[in-house]
Amino acid sequence: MDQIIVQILNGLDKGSAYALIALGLTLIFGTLGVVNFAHGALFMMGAFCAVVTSKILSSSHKVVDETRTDFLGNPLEVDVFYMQDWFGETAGAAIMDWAVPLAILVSIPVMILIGFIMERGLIKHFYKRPHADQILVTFGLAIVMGEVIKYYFGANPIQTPAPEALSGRVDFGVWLGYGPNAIVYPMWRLVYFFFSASIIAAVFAFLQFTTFGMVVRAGMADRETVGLLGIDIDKRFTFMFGLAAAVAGIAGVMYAPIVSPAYTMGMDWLVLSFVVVVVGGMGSLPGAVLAGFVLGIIESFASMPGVVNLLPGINQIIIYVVAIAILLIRPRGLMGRKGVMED
Amino acid sequence: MSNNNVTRRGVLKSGTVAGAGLAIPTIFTASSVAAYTNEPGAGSVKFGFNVPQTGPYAEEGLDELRAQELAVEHLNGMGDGGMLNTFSSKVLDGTGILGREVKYVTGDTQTKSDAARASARSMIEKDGAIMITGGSSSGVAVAVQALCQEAGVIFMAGLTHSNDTTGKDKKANGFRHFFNSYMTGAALAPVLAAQYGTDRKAYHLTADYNWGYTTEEAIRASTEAMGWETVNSVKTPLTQTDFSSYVAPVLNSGADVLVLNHYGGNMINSLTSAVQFGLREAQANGQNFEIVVPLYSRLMARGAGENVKGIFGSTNWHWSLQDEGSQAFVRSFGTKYGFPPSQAAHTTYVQTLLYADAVTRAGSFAPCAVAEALEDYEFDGLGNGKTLYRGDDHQCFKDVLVVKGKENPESEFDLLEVVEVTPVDQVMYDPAHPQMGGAEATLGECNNGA
Amino acid sequence: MTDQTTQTPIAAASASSSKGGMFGLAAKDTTLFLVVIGLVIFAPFILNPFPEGSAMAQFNAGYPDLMQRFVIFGILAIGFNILFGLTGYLSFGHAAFLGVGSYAAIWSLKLFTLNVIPAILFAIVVGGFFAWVIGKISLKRSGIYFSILTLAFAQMSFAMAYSVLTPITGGETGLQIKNTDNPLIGGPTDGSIGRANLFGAEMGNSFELGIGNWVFTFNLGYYIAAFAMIVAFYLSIRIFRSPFGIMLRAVKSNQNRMNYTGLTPKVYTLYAFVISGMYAGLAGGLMVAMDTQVGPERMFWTASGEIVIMTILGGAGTLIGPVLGAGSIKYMENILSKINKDVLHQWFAMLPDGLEDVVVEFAYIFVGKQWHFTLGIVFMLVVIFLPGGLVEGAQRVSARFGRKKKATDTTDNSASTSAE
Amino acid sequence: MAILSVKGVNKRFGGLQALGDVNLDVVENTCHAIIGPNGAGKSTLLNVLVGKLIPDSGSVVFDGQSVLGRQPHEINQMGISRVFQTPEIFADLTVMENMLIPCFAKRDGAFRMHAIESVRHEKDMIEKAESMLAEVNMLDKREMTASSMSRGDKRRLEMAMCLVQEPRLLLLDEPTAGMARADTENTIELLKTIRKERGLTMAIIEHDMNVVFSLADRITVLAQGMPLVEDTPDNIKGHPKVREAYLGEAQV
Repeated sequence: MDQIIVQILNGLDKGSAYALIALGLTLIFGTLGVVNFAHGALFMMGAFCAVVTSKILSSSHKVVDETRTDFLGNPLEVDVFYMQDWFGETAGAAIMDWAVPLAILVSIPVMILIGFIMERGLIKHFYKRPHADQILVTFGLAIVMGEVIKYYFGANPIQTPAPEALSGRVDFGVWLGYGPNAIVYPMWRLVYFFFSASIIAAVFAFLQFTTFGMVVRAGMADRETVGLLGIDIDKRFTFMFGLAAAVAGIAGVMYAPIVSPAYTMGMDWLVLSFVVVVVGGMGSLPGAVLAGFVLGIIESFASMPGVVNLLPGINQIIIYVVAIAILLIRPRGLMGRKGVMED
Repeated sequence: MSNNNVTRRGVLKSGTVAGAGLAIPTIFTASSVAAYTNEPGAGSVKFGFNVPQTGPYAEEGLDELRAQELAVEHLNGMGDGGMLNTFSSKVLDGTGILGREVKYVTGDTQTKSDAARASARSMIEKDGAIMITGGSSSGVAVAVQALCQEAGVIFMAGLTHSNDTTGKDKKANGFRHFFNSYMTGAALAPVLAAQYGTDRKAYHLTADYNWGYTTEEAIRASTEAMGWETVNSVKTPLTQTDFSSYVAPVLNSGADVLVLNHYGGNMINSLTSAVQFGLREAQANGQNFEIVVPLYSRLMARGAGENVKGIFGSTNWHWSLQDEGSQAFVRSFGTKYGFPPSQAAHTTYVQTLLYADAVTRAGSFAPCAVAEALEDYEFDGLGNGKTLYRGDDHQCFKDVLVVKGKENPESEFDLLEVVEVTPVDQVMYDPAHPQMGGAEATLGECNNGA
Repeated sequence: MTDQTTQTPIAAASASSSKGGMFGLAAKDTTLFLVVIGLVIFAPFILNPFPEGSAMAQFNAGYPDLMQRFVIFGILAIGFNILFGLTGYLSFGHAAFLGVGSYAAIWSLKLFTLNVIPAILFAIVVGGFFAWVIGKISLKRSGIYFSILTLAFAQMSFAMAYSVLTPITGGETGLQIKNTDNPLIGGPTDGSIGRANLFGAEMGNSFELGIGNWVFTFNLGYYIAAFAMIVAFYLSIRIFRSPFGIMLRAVKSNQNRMNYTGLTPKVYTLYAFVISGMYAGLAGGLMVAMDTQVGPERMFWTASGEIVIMTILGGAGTLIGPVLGAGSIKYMENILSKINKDVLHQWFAMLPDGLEDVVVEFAYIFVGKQWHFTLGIVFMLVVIFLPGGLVEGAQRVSARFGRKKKATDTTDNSASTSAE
Repeated sequence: MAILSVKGVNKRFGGLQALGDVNLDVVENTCHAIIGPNGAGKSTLLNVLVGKLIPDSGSVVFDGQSVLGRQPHEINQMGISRVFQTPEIFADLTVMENMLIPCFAKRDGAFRMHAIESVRHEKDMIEKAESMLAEVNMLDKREMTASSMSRGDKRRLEMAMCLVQEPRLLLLDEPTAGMARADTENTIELLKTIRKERGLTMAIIEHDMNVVFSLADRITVLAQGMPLVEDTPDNIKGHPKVREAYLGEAQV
């Protein structure tokens, strides 16, 4: 039982990553009618916001230490961090330690800006084009984004740790009446889950309770009608693209300590996020979130040693098996609307 | 196979045909000029450097490429000569190979066997490469090795650690300097037993593909021989990035050691997950919980940062080695590029020199002559101490380094410290060892091609 | 090659039998077909325009491996286009059929005979059967739901082949012919490694023609693959122009009307799916025949995506577009990735030193290890500026240069609408 | 003799009784109109006839065979063609191709693997399509892409596509909806001519009473899913119940 609780936690954790990306994809698809293959790349850009922030915060200058030598036998140049120069040893170290949470503040404007540029510069010309063209152009963009990151940061994953204070573990079992150490869970993963859950809630609240959100929802239901009302829906849609990019970006920042960012991340997430969106049902925001959590939890269960040893390879294919089963039972995924991308 | 892969580019480029006049078509027939595939002309000889330049192993590939370019420089007498000065064989003198200038072409394997073979074929068919070297995964190594066997060129494997490369998939035209899973197991197990005791229960997480299988098999066999017990083993998909659901059950499984048979990105992410779940500080069965990473890559370990501290593993070579050869290599590589070379760089550099040396000793570029010169060849001064290129399976036998993540690194390159140099006798095995495909696996006949 | 249109005018019943056509094709299709045959036969010349040893020789593509890849991926894209271009059903798992075809072919070579003909036939059958099974299930849904179903099946095939099916597929290291293989008919007896052949003639057999500084390679394997592609292309023209082809376009246009016209769109689509699966199987079989090895990454989703992109890049729904798309992607992959700094320095050696370095650094952003970058940019540029793919580009060019000729030609055919 | 006979058909959608005990006989070589206010169940009835909906109870017999449980394409192959309220044509195809598809469907059945034969060699089919096009005055548009035509032309094309199949029963769902006056007149004329020449059986749903009274031989009035009356046009014109139903609608 304790193992099942742990796997549910893992599932919620994975699920919240799936859900956040799927949510952004659905926002873009639902409002703009654009299939965005570059969404995984936006997630990656977010993760690299964390990397960049951490690099900037730990920028340093060299001081030669005559007592030690480097690998070629020359005097060793030791890095001295500006943060520690300016704010003192402890405070400077603390600032560098909190790079990832600070990166959220950086990522929001950066990602919104990237979103705006993408939408105004590229995507808006593709509203009326076939989905296949949208796929090709955004796929090309995803490759370009990945290569730019590779050019500057290399191909290897870059470790971006969570702050010391949040990288401990919580002994969950004690709260639930198990003995100590029965269910130990990393704190950052809990932070990640609650953070994602609040972002999802915030997006829903925003769409539900603001006038802006209402117009956007109306636009998702029927774009032309809203256009006829004389509302400048395009401007709102541009903003929606920025919002979706920001959601993907924040998700990426928070995910960086869990899986070290690498330039291949965008492509790694691309297929999975589309499976989640489609299983949820095209154009349905609650569907995307639900599918994210369902697939996350099922995947976690399928990865349990007992299950894997019983059915070898099940962990490799479980996502696809579930996706196929759901699509065959429910023609439009969990909560899809009729007629959306069915032809 | 009379007229297979007839390619005469080398001849042409050296100018012998160029003067034949524009109007007269020349038709080459099978046995007219060359005795073997891509026989070089008098002026130069071309190597094919086939490494991953895109995809997850791109950094290792690019580091291999740097080392290969360095090797070419040294062979052609530029730079400081690097390991040529420390190599036990002294036939290479910096004037190219057999009086020919060394040139090279590069290609991208993308860490996919199809792309790697396409790239290698283009080097052989279009550029007239006489030898192919490089690569950073066993799947690619096995695929390209088979191609080179077929085409009649020599393949000097790059970073490939699976037993299969010189085990069940060995080929007469293929040679591996890098060590393998079996050697890792044989070298690592005694150190682990000494450090952690013989009463240990291991839990394996294994990447679900050939390299993972052979590594798990080797580690299990060696550790179980030391008295360890294997409580469980779970296969993880190659494409996995978040290992939480694999790592979470480990602590309550009764195990007290976690073995991560993962490489590259898999290793970084599974290790990160394991550390996040507190395995490094945990207690189990009254002992400290331990994590083992059989195959370390320093380049990749950087991505795991602090998490590697104190964790044992093995590596083919490390820049901090103090022998003359290693020092010479680190010096010339570091001077040229500004950072120390990786084990991938080292192995391809050495392979390139070994090939050049074998050609010189054989006095011919013919693959079979080169292969004969390499077989059962003993050498020293290339960074791993006394080394034997065994003729039975074309595998190098040399000391194996057992390393540990350094507790107090002095620089971003200073991540591993060498704990023990396992002597070569301890990692020796019979060519027909069951882990190597048994008696059934043979090298076959060497192929000169055309 | 400007008449790449799916809608050819259908001659009036009273008109005399089609003029000037051969092979049962209309005149325009015959021209196109002959042009393609010519290009394919003379590819060793056309693709090797630069003399050996010259700086530009880097751009030569006339060596066996790449020529084989051109035609094999051409076949794959032609087959995919029959499904996607005509019915509009976007399969995102087509690489699976390529993969199973390849596995089928290599097992035929390993166990049955080293002759490539049975291997290729076996690959077609297995590819088609696999397509039938997956199509039967996936076609229960349409649109993106169909795409995701095919993607899911292909990814499952990849994952299984890579791991649990290792005994059958060789796993990560794939399958090659070994000296221990002992095919039923005619394997080598001397313990050497068997080679794929056509009644004894090996695929690697080539002869080279040197004219001045040029070398042209004529490779048996290439011509076998080229023959297969010509047949495949011919069949695709016939399918495009057949009642069946019209039905497939009707599927794309209006399934509801089809139903109420007494037709079964799903059955037509399934047949198109199986046909394109057989094309993929053929491509897979040929790949193995030319280069006797299979790896599971041939079935990874990126490989499926590549097929989609080839087709769209060239021009979906046009006859020749997919072949052009396949050729350009394979060209970039194999040529651009091999240009390294050393090569760039050779090219720009005539520039003054400082400038040379700057130019080389800049050029290096687009080639070598960065070739993906160029690929991404090309995708974007093509789709932004040439919505109809490369075929539309060709049409625009020929429209600009060939206007005069067109003017005299209009009486012949005013209805040659642009390709879609 | 009734070629189509609907008996006691019921259909509920949740709490809504869409069709309640509908009986209807369409006699061969007549035009039977079904009229009624919005929501009367006309479209539901049509969907039952073509196999898109399956009724909860009752029977629909066409030419001695039950159509219930058959797929739309099977019902079409039995001889029922349908013209839609908004023209359903193959918009991306040329007019000629649009015409050939029903010709092939008629000749080859629901599926035939005729992938190698060239369309150009199907002289019989082309001839048939051409003569039908000539009948609807569209021969000059044979190479036009269907989507580029006017709505009236699309409607005529759809009708031609149905007629070329020589259906034994033609179902028309508001064939003149949204048409200009002149187009409506043309359509009525076209239908009349075809009836005269081919002896076609038709069932028509229509709002435009002008159309109904100029074509129909018998009229069934539906209201709230129930058949109100069935009679000849002359008798329907002054029927109080019909007035009530329509006036009721007008007041809403």
